[in-house]
Amino acid sequence: MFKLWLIPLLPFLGFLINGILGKKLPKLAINAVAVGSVLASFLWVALVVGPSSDWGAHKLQAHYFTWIASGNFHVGWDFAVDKLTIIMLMIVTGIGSLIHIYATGYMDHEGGYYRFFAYLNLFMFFMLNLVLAANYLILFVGWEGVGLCSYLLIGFYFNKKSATTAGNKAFIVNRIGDFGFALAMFIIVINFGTLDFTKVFAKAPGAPVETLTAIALLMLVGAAGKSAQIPLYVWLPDAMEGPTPVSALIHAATMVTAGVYMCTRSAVIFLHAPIAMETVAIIGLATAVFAATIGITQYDIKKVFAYSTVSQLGYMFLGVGVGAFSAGVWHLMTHAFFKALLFLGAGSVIHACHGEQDMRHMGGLKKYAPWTCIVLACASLAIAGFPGTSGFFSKDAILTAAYEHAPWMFWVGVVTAGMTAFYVWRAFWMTFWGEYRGHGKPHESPMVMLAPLMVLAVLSLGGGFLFNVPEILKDMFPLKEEIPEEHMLMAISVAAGLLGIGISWYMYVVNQELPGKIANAFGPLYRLINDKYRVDEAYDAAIVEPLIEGSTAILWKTVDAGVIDGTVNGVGSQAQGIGNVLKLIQSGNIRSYATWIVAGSVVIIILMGIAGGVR
Amino acid sequence: MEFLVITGVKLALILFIFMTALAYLQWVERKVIAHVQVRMGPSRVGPHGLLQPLADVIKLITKEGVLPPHVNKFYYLAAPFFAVFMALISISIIPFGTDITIPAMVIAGKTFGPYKTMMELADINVGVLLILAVSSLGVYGIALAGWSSNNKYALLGGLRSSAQMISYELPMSLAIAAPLLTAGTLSLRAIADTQKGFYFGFLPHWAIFQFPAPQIFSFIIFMIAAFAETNRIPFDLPEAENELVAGFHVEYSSMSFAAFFMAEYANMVTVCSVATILFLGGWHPLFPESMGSNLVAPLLMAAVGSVCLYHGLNPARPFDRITLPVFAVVFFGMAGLLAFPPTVPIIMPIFWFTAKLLFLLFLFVWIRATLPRFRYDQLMGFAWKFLFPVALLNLLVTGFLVALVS
Amino acid sequence: MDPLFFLLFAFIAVACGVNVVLQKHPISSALSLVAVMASLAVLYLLQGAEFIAMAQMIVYAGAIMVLFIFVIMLLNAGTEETKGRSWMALIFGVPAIIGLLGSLAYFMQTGMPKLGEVKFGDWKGGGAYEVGYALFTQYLLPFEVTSVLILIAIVGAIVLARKELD
Amino acid sequence: MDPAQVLETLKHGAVPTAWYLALSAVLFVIGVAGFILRRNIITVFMCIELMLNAVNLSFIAFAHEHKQVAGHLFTFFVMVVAAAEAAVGLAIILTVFRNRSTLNIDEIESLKN
Repeated sequence: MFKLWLIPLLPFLGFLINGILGKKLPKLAINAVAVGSVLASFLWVALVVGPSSDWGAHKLQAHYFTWIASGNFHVGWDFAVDKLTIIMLMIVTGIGSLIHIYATGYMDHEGGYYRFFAYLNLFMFFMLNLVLAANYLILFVGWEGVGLCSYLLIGFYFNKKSATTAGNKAFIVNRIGDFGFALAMFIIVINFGTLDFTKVFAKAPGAPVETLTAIALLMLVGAAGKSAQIPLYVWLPDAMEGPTPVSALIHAATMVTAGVYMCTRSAVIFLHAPIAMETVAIIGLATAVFAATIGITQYDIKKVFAYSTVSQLGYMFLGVGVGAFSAGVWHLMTHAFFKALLFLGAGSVIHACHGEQDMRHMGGLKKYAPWTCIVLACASLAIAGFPGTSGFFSKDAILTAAYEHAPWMFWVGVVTAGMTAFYVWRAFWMTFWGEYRGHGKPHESPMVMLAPLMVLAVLSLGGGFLFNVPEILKDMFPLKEEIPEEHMLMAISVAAGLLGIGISWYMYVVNQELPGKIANAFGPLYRLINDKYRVDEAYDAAIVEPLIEGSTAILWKTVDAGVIDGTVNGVGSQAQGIGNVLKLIQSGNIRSYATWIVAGSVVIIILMGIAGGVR
Repeated sequence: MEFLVITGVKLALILFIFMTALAYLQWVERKVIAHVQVRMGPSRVGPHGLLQPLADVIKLITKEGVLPPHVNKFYYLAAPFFAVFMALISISIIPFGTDITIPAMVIAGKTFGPYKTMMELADINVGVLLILAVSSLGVYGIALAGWSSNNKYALLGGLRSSAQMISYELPMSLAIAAPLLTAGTLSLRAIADTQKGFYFGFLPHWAIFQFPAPQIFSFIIFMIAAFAETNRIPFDLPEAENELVAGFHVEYSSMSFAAFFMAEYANMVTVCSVATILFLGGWHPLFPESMGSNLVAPLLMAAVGSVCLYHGLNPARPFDRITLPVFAVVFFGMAGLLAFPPTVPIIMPIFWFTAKLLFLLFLFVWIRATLPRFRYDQLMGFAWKFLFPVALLNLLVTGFLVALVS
Repeated sequence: MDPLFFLLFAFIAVACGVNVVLQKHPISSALSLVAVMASLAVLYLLQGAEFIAMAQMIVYAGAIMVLFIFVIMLLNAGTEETKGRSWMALIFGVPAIIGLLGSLAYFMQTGMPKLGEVKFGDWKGGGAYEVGYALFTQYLLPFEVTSVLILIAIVGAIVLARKELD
Repeated sequence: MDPAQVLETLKHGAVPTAWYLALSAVLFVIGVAGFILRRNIITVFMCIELMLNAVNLSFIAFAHEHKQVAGHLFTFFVMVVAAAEAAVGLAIILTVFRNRSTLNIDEIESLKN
């Protein structure tokens, strides 16, 4: 056997050791435990599970114990591995290891060092659970677990009010999504009587379309919460309050892609619910455009990348929605490479600028941090879809599929691609070109941080050649036939990307007054976009405020104070009245109590005997 | 019917040998302690005081039994016999050797046998539990004796002993549980049989060496607890003569007094037998037959016989000229019996069992002659704060190792 | 032999049980109770419950009752005072006991379904292996809960019995 | 009845399970009687143990009747609970005796009304 339990257990042991003993351990030991456990589980996946299960030609199932047994309904602690899982495992453990290594350098001077790594390992445990799950409930355990870790890590700097608020926001918004997911599970249980993937997918094609649509839409709500899609995307930009490695690992590479993974995993259900598919595609596309426009106006380097993440996740959903599941997963993978690189590079930049995150106070860093500059250039090329880079392949696959589905989706996607290239390169130019505008003297990051960046840079550039995901997954999701316009479409999207790069170069390197003029020309629109379309404020006014008001007026003042307290007090006084009578029986003499008991049992025996209850 | 007769015969044999052995155990104890203290020990009655036990028994039987006026008569009289009863009961399930077959005999024209029987009264499959149960009942004898004597020293002795025996019962049970994990049975005979064989051809398969979990710590814990259970030095608080005069048996005299001593020695033999079976491989020899383990016994006897013969021929005292050659003849005879091929399979297991038993008994006596007594709070603290956790840990480690290997 | 053994030990059990109630001195009661428990252990053995029989001896006779005797000796409890204050228990209690015994006897006569017979050795499901197996698989949770219960009892007993520190 | 037949039954017969249950009932009632009639708190406590034992006997009898080991396990748990109960109960008795210097159950009745 492949001992699948080993994969999540190793990080969990790391969590236990660091979480319990971490305060007393030296930093070196914490590093060894945290990095070693994740690395070991990566090696186990890469060397043992991955190769020997033949990249999942057969599905490997393992049952560990029955968790819930209630009538006919059984949920086991089951793991399963197929090709999709192997890809996810490789991404999660591989990028996880790199980011852990990076974090040992990045978090070197921070307080709560052991706590950080304990949380990070716990996150790995839950994420691997999510990926390995063989039924929805285990997946849900991982799902909730990563949500918890995300909350803990966003609020890692708990002295900062904004960080704890952002943590709360992420947690609460995710609850809405989880509620949807839980409802989806309930419907599955009611209709199919089980939560096991294999059984559900075997029964799904025969189920009524309405049921499947309901399930798929509710799942989409869950996925939208976790993967930050409209309308539940609001938490992700705020989540950047967490340390940068967290942003890279959880809020770019792994956790936020869980929604995409879940939809891909449930492909059978989605394929039989066309309306839901259409909804997924439209939501994905809308999110992609929407977030890209916000990204253009932001000045905080991490916020730019955060909106970029939302936008790219929209792309993945677009892929899923138009039926190109494997393209979605491919983009998930390449996105994990280059977005992790972007975030880690941003971390390196922030590190270089002594904690400054505003791009207006950076600039000219290519002189001070050449390596960071080179790797970030690689990542920016990849996300812009420069031919030959990893992003080019996956984005192209999605766009081609979108064109087949509906040409207008392709055109919107191309525009978004152009915007993406523009704002990412805008960030690049603002950071590395021109003169240094910040304070202090910037410096290059240590080798322990740069080494993972270089690995990721190689993956970002060559990831498309190295891992051809649709080819790997062709057993699960058949390859699409080539269409005649393919080369033309490719050229168009590459042109859009190059155009975006070119415009940004013109605006932020050649003619630096231009951005300000444009902003002035489109004053109200610019301010609206810069304020992220004021969605947060709208949510506050529409949902949060009424909720607080209503709770105060109805639940607290009326229900709690009036009904519940009244009932409790009334019962109390009534009981006191009855007790005053009954206390006469309580003589304090144990033997008379015993007599009462015996007399009572005689009565019961006689009653049972007469009723024939002795049998 | 045959079963009853065979059991009766075995009962009589075991009782006779055991009672005699108990009497002589006291002689051995006095002699060993004397020699540790560079004294002679009993030497007047019989050669080397060998008839001393007999004289003691006669003295104790013929002495007047004093019945103090203030005692609770029924319990006062019942307690010593209860103690002896409980001490003797567990000897009935202790196997001394392997199965034996009594060849067919013709008596008065009828053919009897052949009979196959075991060298114990009963092989029950919860034998270890019975030993524990009986040893836990042993405390009643002492507690009742202490209480019914209506004497404050006796009462204190009884209280101390009940507390002590309850406390040491725990580490003892835990120490017994550990080898049971490797043996996988509760029958004493089966446990001894799991310890058959040798590692690398010479290291016996005994529980104290056994793979995967050598029970050496269990053995040590068991022996310490056994000292306390039998109220022996260094744990003889209940009868500490300089604190409590004589503890729970201060009011007793003559045969009822002797009964307590008998119970103490019978308990010693029982716990040593249990230790032999659980930890030291029962009747299985120390090294394989191929290396000549069967020759040890006859050679030993022959050597003892030779020494006797030598001293008989060169007597230090005139009486030795007669007695020592007689002993020499007896020993040579035993050597011959032990080397006689048909009897070897029957006698050799008994020899090895007895040898191990005697070694452990010697340990008891040796320690009595060497160590001082514990203070009472030290005694309880030792049981609860040291022995109990260590036994628990030992059990945990053993269980873990066994689970790991299986 | 089975009925013979049953009758013998049932007689001992009942006689000693009556003795528990009748004896004036607590120690006599306690020893009678030990005898009841020992004869019950024999009856358990007759029904093939060898492990429980031994556990009965070790736990009840060897531990619990020793504890009782220990406490009786410690408190030096003498014979009971016969004058009591609660006549209530006597007036209502005796009829209640008779009612209990009578109703039990009556309904066991009339309402009891036909039950089987017990012959020594006809069922061997009560050995240490079977009990242990069931204990550590199906009944693991209750077992663990009782271990916690015992821990609580130990702590409680120590706290209660400790002499006041102030 | 024929004496020979009685002897034969005694030697080779089997015991009806109902006899065990009857014995259990008798012992239980004896325990109840002791509980109600005795005044010494320790004796009362011992009568509780007697009742527990009576119940255990019927557990064992039913285990044999149904050929299931579950009854043995219930007995086992009853023993464990009895051990815990004895430890705490006797500790309570010790405390009561220390404070009130009496073991008479009728004098310990302040917990009333």
